[in-house]
Amino acid sequence: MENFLRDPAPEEASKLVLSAYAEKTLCVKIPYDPDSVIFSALLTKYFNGEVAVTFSSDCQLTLNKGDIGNSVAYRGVEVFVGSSAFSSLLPLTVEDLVPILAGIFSDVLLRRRKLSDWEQRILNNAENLGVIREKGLKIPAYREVPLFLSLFYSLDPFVPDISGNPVNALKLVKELNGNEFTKLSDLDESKLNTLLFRLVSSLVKVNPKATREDVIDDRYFYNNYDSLELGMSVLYVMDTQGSPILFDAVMNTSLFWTFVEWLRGLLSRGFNVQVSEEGNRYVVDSNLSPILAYIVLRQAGKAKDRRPVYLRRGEKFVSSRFFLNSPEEGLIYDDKD
Amino acid sequence: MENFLRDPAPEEASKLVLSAYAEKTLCVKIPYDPDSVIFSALLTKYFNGEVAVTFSSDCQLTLNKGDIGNSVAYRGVEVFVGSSAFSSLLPLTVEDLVPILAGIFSDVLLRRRKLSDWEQRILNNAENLGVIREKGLKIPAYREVPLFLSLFYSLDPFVPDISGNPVNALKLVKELNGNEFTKLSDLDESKLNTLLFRLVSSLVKVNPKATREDVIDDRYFYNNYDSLELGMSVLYVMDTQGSPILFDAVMNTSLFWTFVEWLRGLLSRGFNVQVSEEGNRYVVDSNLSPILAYIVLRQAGKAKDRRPVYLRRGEKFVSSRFFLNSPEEGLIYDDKD
Amino acid sequence: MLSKELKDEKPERIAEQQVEDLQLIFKRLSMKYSDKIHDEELKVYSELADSLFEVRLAKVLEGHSLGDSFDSWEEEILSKLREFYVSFVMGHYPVRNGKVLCRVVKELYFSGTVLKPGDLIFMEVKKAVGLLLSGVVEPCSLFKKTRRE
Amino acid sequence: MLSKELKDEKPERIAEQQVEDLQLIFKRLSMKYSDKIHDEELKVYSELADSLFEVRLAKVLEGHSLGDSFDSWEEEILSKLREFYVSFVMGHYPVRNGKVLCRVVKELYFSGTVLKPGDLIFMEVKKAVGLLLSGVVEPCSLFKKTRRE
Amino acid sequence: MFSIKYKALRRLARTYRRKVIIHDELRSLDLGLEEVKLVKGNDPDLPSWLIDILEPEGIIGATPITIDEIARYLYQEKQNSSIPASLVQISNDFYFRANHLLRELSKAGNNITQLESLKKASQMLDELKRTRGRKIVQLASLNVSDQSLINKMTTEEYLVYRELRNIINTFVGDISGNS
Amino acid sequence: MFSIKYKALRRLARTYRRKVIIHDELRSLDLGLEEVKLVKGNDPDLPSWLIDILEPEGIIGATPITIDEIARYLYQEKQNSSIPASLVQISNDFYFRANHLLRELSKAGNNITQLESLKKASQMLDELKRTRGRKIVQLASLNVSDQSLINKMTTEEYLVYRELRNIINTFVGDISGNS
Repeated sequence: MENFLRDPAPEEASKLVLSAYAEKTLCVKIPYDPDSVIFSALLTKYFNGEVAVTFSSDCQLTLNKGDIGNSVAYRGVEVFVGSSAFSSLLPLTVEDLVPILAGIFSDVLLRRRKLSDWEQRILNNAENLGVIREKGLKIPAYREVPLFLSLFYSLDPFVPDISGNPVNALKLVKELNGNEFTKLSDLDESKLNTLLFRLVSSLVKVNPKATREDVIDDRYFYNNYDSLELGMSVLYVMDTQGSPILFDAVMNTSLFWTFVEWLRGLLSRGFNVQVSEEGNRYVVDSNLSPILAYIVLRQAGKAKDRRPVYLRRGEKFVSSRFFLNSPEEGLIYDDKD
Repeated sequence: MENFLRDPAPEEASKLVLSAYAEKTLCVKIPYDPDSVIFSALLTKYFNGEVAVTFSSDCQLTLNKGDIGNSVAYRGVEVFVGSSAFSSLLPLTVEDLVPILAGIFSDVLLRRRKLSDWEQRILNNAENLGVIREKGLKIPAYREVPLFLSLFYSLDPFVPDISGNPVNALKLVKELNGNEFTKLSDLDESKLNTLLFRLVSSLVKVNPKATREDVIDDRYFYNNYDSLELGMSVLYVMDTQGSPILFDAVMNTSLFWTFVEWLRGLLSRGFNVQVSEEGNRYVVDSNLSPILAYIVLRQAGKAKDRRPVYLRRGEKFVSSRFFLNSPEEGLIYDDKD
Repeated sequence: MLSKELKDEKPERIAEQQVEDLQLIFKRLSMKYSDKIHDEELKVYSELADSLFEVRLAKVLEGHSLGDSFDSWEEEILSKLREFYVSFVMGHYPVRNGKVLCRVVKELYFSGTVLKPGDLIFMEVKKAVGLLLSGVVEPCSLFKKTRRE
Repeated sequence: MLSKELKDEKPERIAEQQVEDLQLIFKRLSMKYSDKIHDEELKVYSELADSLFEVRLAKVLEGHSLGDSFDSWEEEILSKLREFYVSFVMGHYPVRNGKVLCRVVKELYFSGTVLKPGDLIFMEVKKAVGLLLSGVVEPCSLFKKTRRE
Repeated sequence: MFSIKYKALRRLARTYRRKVIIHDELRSLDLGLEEVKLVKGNDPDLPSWLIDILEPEGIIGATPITIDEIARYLYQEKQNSSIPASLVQISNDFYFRANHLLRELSKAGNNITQLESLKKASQMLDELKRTRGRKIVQLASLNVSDQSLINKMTTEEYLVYRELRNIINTFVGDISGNS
Repeated sequence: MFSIKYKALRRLARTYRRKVIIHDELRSLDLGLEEVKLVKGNDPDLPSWLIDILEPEGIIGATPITIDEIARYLYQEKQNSSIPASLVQISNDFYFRANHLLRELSKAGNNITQLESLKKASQMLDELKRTRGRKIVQLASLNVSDQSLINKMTTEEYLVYRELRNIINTFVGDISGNS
């Protein structure tokens, strides 16, 4: 199978994937990330026979994620899909909308990328199913929770002194004449501009190139879900609990809401992220999970290589399968320490 | 692994095999014949862990039987053993004497060969364990059963008109002034010579080169067992019942006597062997088993290639795993007919 | 569910959907709460599930059928176990020291190799039973075919 | 043997050797004879073996131990079945339509590939139970670790 | 099989519902299978296991059985102790609640009066069970299957009755079976 | 559990041994577990299943139970039908042999006399079982464990007795158990 640079053909890839339904049993080789797990769980959900998901062995159906983009290979035919998440290749239905959003947006966050043209198209279709799109602030769940909580919960962008710090977040809202209950939609044009200015000036401290573009984007909502928060929550859950629970959520989609609640539960206790040491790994002082810490590091231009991210837990160090080649899932303690 | 023509080194092979006992689990690849099955069952009998016996997949320990001789390969080291049966490579004890004799003599019969030097040495040692050697007629169990039955039961040499025909066999004994109860040992020198002459003249009908050498040989006995009859019986049993029962007999050696009884049960009903047709297979009209028919064919210089031997059973044709590459064991009916 | 189960000598039919609904309820509780009351609730229902297992398995052992209930696989497992046990005691299998000779029925990974149908494997009874139940091997029966030609 | 088994509420200890001796006797009879009397004898003892299975399994189900008897593997099988059943009903596993998600524990051949530990496989409950009993896979438990950091 | 069923029944008893009085105004509880609202004045049926948690915390008050109640039933039952059909109707969770009473009394520690009460209650309960047990054995042995009598049994007693009948009928009915 | 054990017991009964008379001089039989020599005059104990095969062929003669024997036991048992301790000793394979008699009688076809006998024997056996059954229920319910009484029971009856006691004791003894 060659792997030349060429035009992405997600539509063709989508058809290729669907042709795998003709198999009696199916084996899928995937990289270890939420998008790929959600893809294979969706495939499994509607497949009659047994399905194996492997992270190492060669298989009939193979998903690749590489530096030049992603590809799908099935029985000798390989199709390049560009940067599009694998979850976006599967049929969009009301039943599977939440998992597909979770797959796409977790990948967007994890790879620090824009939506691909194909994904834009899929999301346009999703609007017919009830998805709401609006230009908005890149802070989580602002339609649902008070502004100070959205700011407090924000990991991407990670706003120094405000993310993870409820006191400072509330202070900022009060400076805009708001209070604990003020929602983003309560701000008028000028206050919104002030807020934007404050956020960008904070971001510049860690990333000198930060602009308004880093805090404003097309934002997608569906029922209670904010796609940004949804993507973040599946990154967190897979990082700490492993892939089976994500697999199960695809089967019973109401579980995704639990994931969002878990993430809020974690974030609401406040958090910090400090890189304290580097070597053959990144060691971070943080009460987040390894992937969430990684996402914050990446914003500061760090952790661009594939050195594993470890969190310091008292005397010990902990990472997860995304960074390590291990059959274990969830948080993995480094026994060597 | 090279496979040059070289001197057999059975002693070295024996050591190589014993070194496999250090493994935690063992996989042995063998050809499908009684000697190899007995070898692997003996290995299993004293091995602590699990043992797999495969007829097709590559393994730690591999037994090869080829035109130039046999070899044993273990973890990249291959040792040539010449024509010696694999069973002769394992430690000789009273407990395992019968299976080892069965392994050696079934192979001698199946390959139509002489005992190798190594096997001769093993059998010399066996005399210390109670094995009796004597120059004698190559007819089965003559120390135990009346002469006419031995003649009647004889498959190698297959004596036309006498093998399988109790009336003619008894007639021959009566010509020597014997009766139903006369044993070979009751014959005096001159009668023995007459008998030899009669047998050789019969043999010449199918094999013009037949001599006294074809009816006289070193003969080995142990308790009730005649090694010739023992070898024939395991060929018959594996041919019709498959390898597991042979495997079990190695674990509980008293079962070998049952095999001898089964063979006698078969032969005592009289038998015939007539090649009626050839093509991409040998078709034989016989009430024996495919391997027993094959042994008779080989004496007439037929079936030298590896075309399968089929027996005609009414409208159908039956062969066995020795001739066919099939996962089934025991008699295998040809479905195409 | 268990209450109905106790009233009758025969097992009730419990549909798959019924159990999947319950599973989802318990799953949600386990994920959402972690307090004294919910821990106790889950313990009470775990014990009921345990008794449901005992009562229904006992009924199967007594010869009743579970029909098309969610746990009907127990019936097949039990009947395979029974057949194995009887054949084992009656000497139908090649055995020695707690190990039994099995024939490979479906490809099986073993010690670096993939064994093929028709290959043999000599292993612990316990493991053999597991692979027998999953349809990967079957014990070699000595008396399947007519014994003598 | 069965007669002793019936006299006591607890299972008797039946040594491996005792059973291997019996196996050899029955094996010899089965191979040697094929007549009305021996067929009947083997049938009578097969039925006794069947009852031995039932009585002992029922005792295990009631919580008794088989100690180091030849069939002590039944105990482990039953306790694994029980654990699976309870966890299954309580929603601890990812399930759908009678299939359950399992984690590969030992290399497993699947559809042309050898799966490695840590891989996942979604399969029929019945087959999963067999592979679970043989130690090749285990169902993915959703609640093994502390639920929240 | 009996021991398995009996254990199951005892476990099942923890889900039996009883009326309680709400002392403390509390929240509503999401039990998954149902939503329980604990509001003063609105005295709900709660499952026993929940009562066992909430009662010691003073949140609710259960209505336990009293020693007098046991004494009354024992007296009624004893009046015709040799007539099986005289079985007195008792509530289905009677034994469960009686055991609860015994547990409460046994928590008293060294309080002499309470220890006396415990001893007395325990003896009466034991005798009540034996008396009813004998009647049930008689009913089973005479193969009586009068529905009105069966309705007077608790679930535990009905299980005992059914198992006994089962055994006796298997034994006697064997006559026509194939040996 | 009872039904499983009872089935086991009935199967086990086929290995019970009885004395027989050899009619026909025969060979010796290799049964694996033993070697049986069938020689005239030497009347051996044989397992029941073997008797069932050899008897119809006229090779041996078994000593079946007679109707009179059943009648005698029934009479003895009835004399004190309401006193549990009056249980009469019967041989361990009594029911097994009695069933054998019934089977023999039922083979008779349309012979009126034999049909009469069958009916009579069947009724008597039924009543004997019921009478003994009632006594055994009483013994179990009174928790009697007198060894001399137990010795008077057949294996089947002892199993019934043990299971009944078990159930009753589980029910009554529950008083001290945890709910």
